Parts: sequence; structure tokens; C-alpha cells
Amino acid sequence: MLEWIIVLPLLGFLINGLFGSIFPKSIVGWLGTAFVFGSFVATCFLFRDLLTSLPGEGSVYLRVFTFLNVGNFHVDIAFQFDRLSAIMALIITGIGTLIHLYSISYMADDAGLYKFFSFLNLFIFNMLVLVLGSNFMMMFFGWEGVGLCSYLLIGFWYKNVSFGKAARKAFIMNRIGDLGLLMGLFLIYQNFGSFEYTEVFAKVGRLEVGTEICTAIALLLFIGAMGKSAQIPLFTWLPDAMAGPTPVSALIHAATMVTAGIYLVVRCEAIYALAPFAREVIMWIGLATSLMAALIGLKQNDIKKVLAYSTVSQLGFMFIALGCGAYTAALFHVITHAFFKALLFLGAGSVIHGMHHEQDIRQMGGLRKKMPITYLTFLIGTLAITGFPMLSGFFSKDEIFTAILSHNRLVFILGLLSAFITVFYTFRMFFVTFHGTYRNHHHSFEKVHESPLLMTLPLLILAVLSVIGGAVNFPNYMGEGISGGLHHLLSFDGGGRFSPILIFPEQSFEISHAQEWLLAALTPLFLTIFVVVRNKYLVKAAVPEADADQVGLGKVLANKFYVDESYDRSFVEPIELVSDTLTEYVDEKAFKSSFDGIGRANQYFGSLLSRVQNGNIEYYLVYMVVGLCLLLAFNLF
Amino acid sequence: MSSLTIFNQLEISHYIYLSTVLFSIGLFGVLFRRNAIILLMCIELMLNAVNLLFVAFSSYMGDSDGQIFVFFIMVVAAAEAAVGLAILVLVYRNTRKTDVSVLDNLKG
Amino acid sequence: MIAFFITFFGAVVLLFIGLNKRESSFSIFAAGILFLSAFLCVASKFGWCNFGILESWVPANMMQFSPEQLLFMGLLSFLTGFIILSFRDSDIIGNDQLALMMFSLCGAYMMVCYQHIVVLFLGIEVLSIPLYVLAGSKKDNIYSNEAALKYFLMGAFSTGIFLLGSAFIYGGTGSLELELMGIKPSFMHAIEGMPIPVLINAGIILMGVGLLFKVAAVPFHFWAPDVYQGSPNRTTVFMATVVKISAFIALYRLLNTFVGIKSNWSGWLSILATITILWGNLAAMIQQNVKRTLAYSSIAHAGYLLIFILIADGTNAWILWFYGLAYGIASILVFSISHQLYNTNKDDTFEAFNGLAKSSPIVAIALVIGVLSLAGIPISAGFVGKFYLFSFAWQSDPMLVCTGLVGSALGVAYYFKFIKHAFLKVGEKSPVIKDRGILIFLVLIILMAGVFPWILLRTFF
Amino acid sequence: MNLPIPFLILSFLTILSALYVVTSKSPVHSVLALIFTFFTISAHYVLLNAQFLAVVNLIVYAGAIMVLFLFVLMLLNLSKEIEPIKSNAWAIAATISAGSILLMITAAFQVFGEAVAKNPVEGIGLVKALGNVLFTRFLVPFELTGILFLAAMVGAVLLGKREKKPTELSTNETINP
Repeated sequence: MLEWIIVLPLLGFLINGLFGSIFPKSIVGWLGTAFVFGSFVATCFLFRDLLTSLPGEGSVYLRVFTFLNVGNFHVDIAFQFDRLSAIMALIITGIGTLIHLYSISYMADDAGLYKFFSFLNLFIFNMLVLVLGSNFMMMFFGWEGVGLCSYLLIGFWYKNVSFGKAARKAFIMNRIGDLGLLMGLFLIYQNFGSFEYTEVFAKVGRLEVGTEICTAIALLLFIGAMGKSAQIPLFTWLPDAMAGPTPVSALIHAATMVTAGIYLVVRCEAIYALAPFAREVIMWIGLATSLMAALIGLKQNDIKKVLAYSTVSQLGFMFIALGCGAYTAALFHVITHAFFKALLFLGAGSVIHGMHHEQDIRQMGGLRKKMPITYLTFLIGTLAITGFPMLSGFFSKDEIFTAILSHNRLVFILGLLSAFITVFYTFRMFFVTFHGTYRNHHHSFEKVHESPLLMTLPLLILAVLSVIGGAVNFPNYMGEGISGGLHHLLSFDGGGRFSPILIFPEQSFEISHAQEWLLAALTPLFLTIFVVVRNKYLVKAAVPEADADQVGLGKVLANKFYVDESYDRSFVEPIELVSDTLTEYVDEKAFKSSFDGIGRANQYFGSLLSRVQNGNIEYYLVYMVVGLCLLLAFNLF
Repeated sequence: MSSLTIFNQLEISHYIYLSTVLFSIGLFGVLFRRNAIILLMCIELMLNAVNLLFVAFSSYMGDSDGQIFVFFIMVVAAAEAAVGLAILVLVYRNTRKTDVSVLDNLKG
Repeated sequence: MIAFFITFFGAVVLLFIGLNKRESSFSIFAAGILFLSAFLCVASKFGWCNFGILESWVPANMMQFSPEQLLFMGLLSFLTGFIILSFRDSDIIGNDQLALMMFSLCGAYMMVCYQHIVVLFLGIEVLSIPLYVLAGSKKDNIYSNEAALKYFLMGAFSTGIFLLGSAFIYGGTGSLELELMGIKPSFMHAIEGMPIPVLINAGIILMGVGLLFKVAAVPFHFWAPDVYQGSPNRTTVFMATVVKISAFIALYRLLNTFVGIKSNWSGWLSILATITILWGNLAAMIQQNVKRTLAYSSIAHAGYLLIFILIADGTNAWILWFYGLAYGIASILVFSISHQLYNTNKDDTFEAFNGLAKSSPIVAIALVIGVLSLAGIPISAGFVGKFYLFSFAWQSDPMLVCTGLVGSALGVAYYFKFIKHAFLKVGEKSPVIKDRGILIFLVLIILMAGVFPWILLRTFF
Repeated sequence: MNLPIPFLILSFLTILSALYVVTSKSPVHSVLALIFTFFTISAHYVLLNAQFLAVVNLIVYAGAIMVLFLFVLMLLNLSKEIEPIKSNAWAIAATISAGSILLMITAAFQVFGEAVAKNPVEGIGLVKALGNVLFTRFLVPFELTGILFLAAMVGAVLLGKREKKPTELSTNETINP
């Protein structure tokens, strides 16, 4: 069964890739979807076995063949279906199926439809290799593979426009991450003599907390995670990646690929457990990323950019949780985030589709009348991401905050701030898009239409999942969720459960009653922000400023209520100011320009080198002799 | 034999210095001149400096390998000169020049 | 030795039967001879056949035919066969050119199995002299002329440097035999506080420079981009693969003799390796011309292989063999596709690849696999080669490996240009790609070596 | 340092003529100076008891290779060509590069000395001795030079012959010494 999970998407890739051009268009999409769905069904079967099996059993190990076996090297092509990979595989194939389904309709007009579906299938295959591989090499294969697919899919619509710079930037950032990952892998091999998870973690288990080598490996692997999961300072590629088709953004850049970094850290939990310093670093970087991305998200007007920054921000939350040692919470948030972020992206795609490829929210407004299903599902997604009580996001965020609270108060407060800002910018986007009046001058309001059933069906399914997704892992005081929740699936209780997961028992995050009250008291605060945003963007129907005239903020607002003004002065304006500053100086200037700078430096050095290569043999001879002189001088004296 | 008596007075360092000087003169010529034929000649000069050094070592150590090597170097130099001059004539046919600095179309 | 005979006499026969005729059947004949010679090399390695009679008159202190050498000779012969086969439709096919390439291959054999510096020297010259001619074989093309002249002048110059080095070594160690050369310096090194004579130190550098010129290591690489660009495509790919690999084998065997005084030469060599990797990759990033890009990429690959020279200990030559195979096959693949595209589009920039995925998807996939192998992305042979290389080097020189990794990271940026142009851009013309069979075969080799590398290595080593 | 007079004179002449080769304006003068240099080098060979090589050097280099050079010079009518003079910067660069190689090597020898044992053997430079070695020990490389010559010959023909009429060879470049 395990082999089918992996082989089916590959088959889909090959069939569509090789023969797709001769198939009729209608078949191509369904074919691609069917293969992923088959993979999903296979995953479900295996997962059922896993759930019903006794602790410590039910995981499947499949060794295909030996990849390298020379000298001391021994690397197998092998797959392992354990509880962690099961959860990831379910997300990948499940959400993947829905997004394939959605794409059939969304991409229907595209000439390269078969290419699109074959790339998507290839992506699913690589992602499955990443999470199902039983050793670090397999993970690395998948890691590189998803990078390639991401590159191909981002550029899918770029046909004739040159995107050299953006691509190069994304490239350099991802390669810096990969470099860290590779060096981490080398260190692992050097110290533990194997790449196999079980062997490595067994050896790691004998080390002591704080061992330097563990810290080094943990940090290097985290650099890899930074690149893939878009953390500071390697995050700016993700917003740029939104240039790809929307289903791609939903699948790769929100639900699956970007969570590979989280998977990596959870998988290497044994190493991170011994490296408290590395965890601390992860936590602070996650916090910084989450805050900064949220602030930047406040001022974005492109609907996909808002979602992109919110993805970065949510990934930051997951890393905060990992830094606290709350692996279950992080994974839980991966799951719920996959639901609601895929929902939001697909909803945004539906809006873009309905608006004839308009992505600027300032050009929208009042869409709720025209697109009721999209509106409703988008509302659910928005509520879920903001942590509205009893929706999926509420439970996962609650769990993360519980962990943070018992770990570090300062981080808790700052994280909370970030969560508030999330509420702010998500609802801002929501209200501006769906409420108010229609503001577009290019297309008349009549032309705006609801998307076809093929697109709304995945939205509805995802909306349901976003509502009930929290049930996967109810907090303890609400009783156990499905089969005892994720804790049950993942944790180690000494009773011979399957060991590769969480070798060290996860600490339980007990909080006092007072603190529970504190958490409970947060709900009104959320509501306050909701009211503020509602007031500004719905009641007063403020339109976000164009990028050009961001100065006259006060003029836009009618001077209705004093309380509004005070809210604005005390709350909105400072935040927006910070956001502006961040967008303008930190994101644009510091990060973008520093990475552009790397690109430019490459360019500069490259052109310098090519100027040396001036075509004149006399110069070449002199260079050679000078080189020879230097060598002699270096060695003889 | 008079040459033997002279040989007995010589030190190997004299020949090392002499060959190095000759080699450097050839090298200087290669760097300094622009006419491809002269460049070729300077390279021949470098090869001769090496030959001299080989012969000197060979005589000093009483080992014939060095002199055989010189023999092979001469052989190769002849073949190289033939091919080199053929290339030069070819270039001359197309450009009417033997100045190496004229040919700088390939660069970057 | 049998490879020598077959290759040489094959070339002579080719010269006679093909007088003044130009037919592509000569290419098939030549390739057949080369595959036969490759097969016989492998066969005599496994002892399926015995050519002891031929080899008995070769003194062991001149040339040596150990299993390792046989495999290297087989590899070179195999690669040359593929080069000839995939460039059959080259616009100037002459039996004389094929014969020259085979003579050149004989030189490469000598560089592989030399035991005496005379043979190495002759090998370098037999390798180079036909190449000077082949580089200029487009006689009415000014670029080809320029390439020939540049290659010749710089090659002859580097020969002079190499010879000065061998003279120094001769004086310093008293011998020109590979076996005996290393004895004296290692002995002297073993004695505490005894300096290694200048003659030997300088000799190693000068000889090394002569060979580093052939492998195009910075700063002796300046000929490479220009000559690669100006030469006919078939010659370029021969230079980029067979010449480079054989020069590396020669360098490896030469420096391995002086392994006793490794500390004397490992310092500057690792500096050169670092510079070469960075230089090659950085300069490749801004190129628009496909051949120049590949030329700089081959310089970068020379840098990676210099890392091998630094970690070679006489038992791990299989890394070089495997890397050479992976690099050679991938280069031939990419070069031959770009050659055929050039024939259609008359455009030697990346624009020639536009729309390849649409017009001929199979070729585009072959291109992707070749490029991924050059870039060292998993499931391709290039990845496995790099992986072996870097993991062996990691033990002794982590800094160098980091440089190598940075270099490969930079490299992906320009290797993906191929994929970008082939898959994401629209082209007007639909190129005619012949010989898909050969392309697919090459792809299969890359994938086979990339997925089941150890079967290959277990079979041969 | 008591240098024997013949060595001194010969070395002086060698270096002087070599310098003339690289500095002379006229290519023909350069060729003639180079031939003279070869003569002096042959004389050095005699001093070093390498009589056979002394003769071969004259025959091969002065007799064949340099004639080839002269031939090409005459053929291309380059004897009068005044080479464009390079700027002083080039002269300085070339001098510094070549001079530093020279200095580097000689200085290294000054500092560390060289270790070559003097062990002359009577008569190794004679034809008989050399021939004996060449056709026994060095038989294989000797045979291999056959490949070299064949390759050089084919190459020179290939470059020299005219494209249109493949049978007609322009004779001058195909001469092979």
C-alpha cells in the first residue's frame, strides 16, 4: 500500500507529462486529480491501520533498494509510514486532491494545462518523498525536488516576461537554506555514521543535553528550514512566489511545501531536545518573523500578498511553538493552517477568477452579493485564521499560546500582539473585498460572477474542515478528540510506542487557573479589534490608500465619533506607521536590497571576471605568469 | 680531452642559473612580443633552455634518461612547430596579420 | 595496450578508406572502433580475454595497465565514442578529423597509464597537437582560427613550463620514473627538519601548472572560454570531457607520487581549488552564450575535481572515475542538444532553447536531466558524484567542501537557465532534433548511475 | 665561483643572442639570432659531454625547424613587417613577470642550495650508448612518437589543404622534419 502512495503521483506526472499534449483537455485535469486522489485513499487505508493498531505498531517500512553502498556509505531508498509522516501525507494528498480538483476549472483556459498538472503531480510526489523517506537523504531528495517544482510552477505564467531578478533572489535564498541543510546532513553523517532516522536518533539519544554537536546540527538544519519555511532573513521569496497561479500558491506556498521546515524540526525532535540554545534561537526568529510579517501584511493591497504575509506570520507561530518544545501544537497548527489557508487562497483565487484577474482589493468591494459561496467560505476561513472561538484556528493557537505562556511571558505578549494584528489585517482584507461598494472601473459589477461548482466544492469542503478541524486535537479539558488527539498519536509514553517520533517525552504545558482565565479573557480583546476593523472598513467604508498617497490618512476618515479618532490615534495609526516603516525600510530596503545586493554582487563579480577575460592572449599570458609567480612565491618562501 | 677537464670544473648551479635565465628570456619574449611567429620562436627558446638543463643534469648524474628526454623534446618541438606554423598560415590567410592582439573577438 | 592498437589502427584505416570522401558512416565506424576498444578494456580488466602478449613488450617502468587504468581508458574511449556518435551530423565531417580525434585519444591513454614522465609528456603532446588542429578545423571561420591560435600558443607555452618542471624534478630526484620520483622527497620529509630541495618543490609546481592548464584551473584557464566558444562543437565537447578527465588522471597520478610531501603542495592546490570553483561559477552566471556558460561550468567542475586531487590516497580513484563518467555523459548530452538547436536556430545564446518543451518534449526532458546532473541535483549521476566527492573530502577539509557547496549553489542559478528557457519561454521555431535514440541512451546512463550507483561501482571496482 | 673561461664566453654569447631574438625588430634577424643561439647551446652540449645531442640539436633545430620558420616568414612576406611597438606599460609588465620568475627561482636556489650528486659516467652522451637505451628501455615511447608524427602530419595537411579542391595540397605547410 505504501508504494502506491508514492508511485501514483509519479505515474500521473509521467502520463500527463509525456502524453498530456495528445489528450483532450478535459481528461488531463481529471487524470491528474485521480492519481492524487488514489494516493489519498491509499494513505487513508494505511492511516486507519495506524489508528487501530497498538501503540508501537502499525508503522510501515518499505525498503526499495540500496542507493549507495560503497565503503562506509550506506544509503537506502526506503520509505517509512509512521505517525508523523502519516499526518503530513494526509495533508499533502488530501489538500492536494482538493486543489487539483479546483485547478481543473481554474486553469481550464490555459494552453499548458497538461504541463501544469504534470508539474503538480510531480510536486506531490516529491513532497511525499520528503515526508515519507526513512532517512535524511530521501528527505533531501524531496527537498530539492519540491524546490524545482516550486520554481517551475511559480514561473508558469511568466511566459515572456523576464523574471530573472525575482527568480534569482528566490534562488539564492533557497540555496542558502539548502547549504545549511546540507552541511547539517554532513555533520550528522560524520558524527552518527548513518542517515537512517532510527539509527541516528538512537545514537543521539545517548548524548547529553547541550552537546555542542547537537546545537550545531540543530542550527544548520534550522537554516534549511528557514529557507523553505520563509523565516527571517530568508522570507522575502515567498511573497514574490505569489506570481504563480493561485492553486499553486494554495498548495505549495501555503499548505504543504512551506511546512517542510516544521516537519524537519519535528522529525529531528531528538536533536532539538538536546539543543536548548537552538530552540531559543528558533523561538525568537519565529517571533520576529511572525510580528514583522503581520505588520507588513497590514499595508498590502494585493489580496494574494496579504495572504502570503499572513502565511509567513503563521509559520512564525509554528516556529515559536517548536522553540518552546511544543511539537504537537506546531503540528496541530500545520494541520489547521493547511485547512484554512488553503481555503483562503482558493477563495482569493475564486475572487480573482470572478473579477477577471484583478488582484487589488481596492478595486473590489461588495462582492458578497455576487459571490455568496465564496463570501461565506471566506468568512469561515477568516474567522478560523483569526482564532475565532470553536473554529479550528482557535484550538491550535490556543495550544501554542498555552505552551508559550508556560515558557516565556515576553514572547507570549509579543506573540499575542502578532495575533491581534492578524485579526486586524485579515478582517481589513475581508471587509474591503466583500463589503462596501464596488469600486472597479474596468469591469462593470454585472460581469462579476460566482465561480463554477468545481471551484466552490473544494471551498465548501475546506470550509467544513476549517470549522471542525480543531477536533483533531481538543484541549484536554474538553475531552479527547479523535482517537485521543495528536498527543496520543505522537507522544512517547514509554509503553513501546513507535519510537522515531518524539524520542524524548514532550513536556506537558500545565498552566495555572489564573493563566487559563487570562487566555479566556483574550476573546473579548479579539472582539475589540474586530470592532475596530469593522468600524473603519465596514461602517465607515474606508478604502485603503493607494501606495502613492499614504500620507493623508486622517482625511480619508470622516470625523464621526470621537472614539473612532481615539482608536485610530491610539491604536490604528501607530500600528500602521510601524507597518509602513517596516514595509518601506526593513522589508524593501534591508532584506530585499541585501538579497538583491547578493545578486548584484554576483553580477558585479561576474562582469569583473568577464572583463578580465578580454579576449587578448597577451593579457592571458601575463595573468598565467603572474599566477605562476604567486604560486612559486607562496610555496618556495 | 679538454672538454672533460672543463666539465670537471663546472658546477651544476651554473647550468641551473643559465637555463633559468634563458627560460626567463624566452618567457619575457612571449609576454613582450605580439608577432605570433616571434612568440613561437620564444617558446622554442624556452624549450631549449629546458633541454640544456636536462643535458646538464643527465651528465652530472651519469644517467642517460635526461638525454633521451631531450631527444623526445626535440621531436615534439618539431611536430609542434609544423602544426603551429600551419595554424599561423591559416590565420594569416583570413586576417592578413600575424599580430596576436588583433584576434580578440572571443571574450567575456 | 589493446586499446592503443585498436584506436590507432582504426584511425589509420579510417584515413585510408575515407580519402577525400565525407560520409557519416565513417562516424559510425569510428564510434564502433571506440566502443570495441572500451569493451576490450573492460574485458581485460575482468580477465575475459588476455592480451598479455601485446603488453609483455611494454616495460613496467614505462607504462602500466592496472585494472584501474584499464577502466579509465575504457571510460575515455566510451566517452569519445559517444561524442563522435552524437555529433555525426556536424557540418564538417571528415575522416581526417575523426582520425585526429582518435589520435588525440591515444594521447589521453598515455596520460592515463604512464609510468615515466617521457610517456606523460608525449601523451600531453599527442593529446594536444590534434586538438590544436581540430580547434581550427573550420578553416574559413575567424572564430575557429582564433581559437586554434590561442589554444596553440598558450598550450605550447604551458608545455614549456611543464618541461621546466620535469627538468627540475629530474635534477631533484634523480629519476623520471613515477615509482622512483617520490622516494627521495618522502625520505627527506621523514627526516626531521630537513628541507625539501627547491628543485623538487618548484618542479612540482611547474609540472602541476602544465597539467592545470589542460584541466583549465584558475588562473590557467583563460584559454578555455574563448577556445570552447570558437571551436567546432564536437571539438569543444571533446576538450571539455576527455581532455579534462585525462589531465585529471595524469595530475592525480603525478601528485599521488609525491603524497609523502603532501603538505608541500596541498596548500596552494586547495587555494587554487577554491578560486577555481568560485571563479567558474560566478563568471558563468552572467554569460548569455551557451557554450561560454558551459565552458565556465567546466572550469567550476575542474575546481570540484581539484578537491578530489587533494583527497586522493591511491585507493579512491573510483570517485574520479564516477565523477568523470557523470560529468562527461551529462556534458555530451547538453552539448549535443545545444549543438542541434544551434543548427536550427543559428543562435548560440540561451534564446535557442526557447519553447523546446513544446516542440519536442522528450528532448526537453533529456536536457533537464543532463542539466540536473551537471548541477548535482538528486537522482542524477552528477549528484552522486558530488556527494561521494564532498563526503570524502569533508573528513579532511570541511572548508573546501563548504566552498564546493557554495559553488554548486551558485551553479544552480545558471543551470536552471536552460530549464527556464526550455520550459517557460515561447519559441518561434521548432528545431529538428535527430538521434533521439542516443540522447535517450545517455539519459538512461545518467539515471542509472544516479539511482543505482553502487551497482555500477560494485561491478567495476 | 671560478667559472671556466669557455663556459663564461659561451654563456655570454647564448644570453646575448637570446636577448637579440626577443628584442630584434626584424623577424628574420630574430630567426638568425635564434639559430646562433642554438649553435651556442650545442657547444654547451659538447662541454657537457653530450656529443650526440649536440649534433642532433644542430640538425633538427637549426637545420629543420628554423628553416621552416624562415620559409613561413618568406612565404607570408613578413620579413619587412614592422611590428607595432608595445607601450612601455607592457614592457614593464613583461619584465616584471619574467624577472620575478627568474628572481624567484634563483633566489630560492641561493637560499636553499641544490642537491644534485655529481656522478659523471664516461661516454653516455655518445650515439652507441644513447642508441642502446633508446631502443631498449625507451622503445615504447619511441614507437609512440609515430602517433605524434602521424597526427601532426594529418593535422598540417588538414589545415593546409584548400577546401574547394581537396586533392590539391599547398605544399609548404605539410613539410615535416
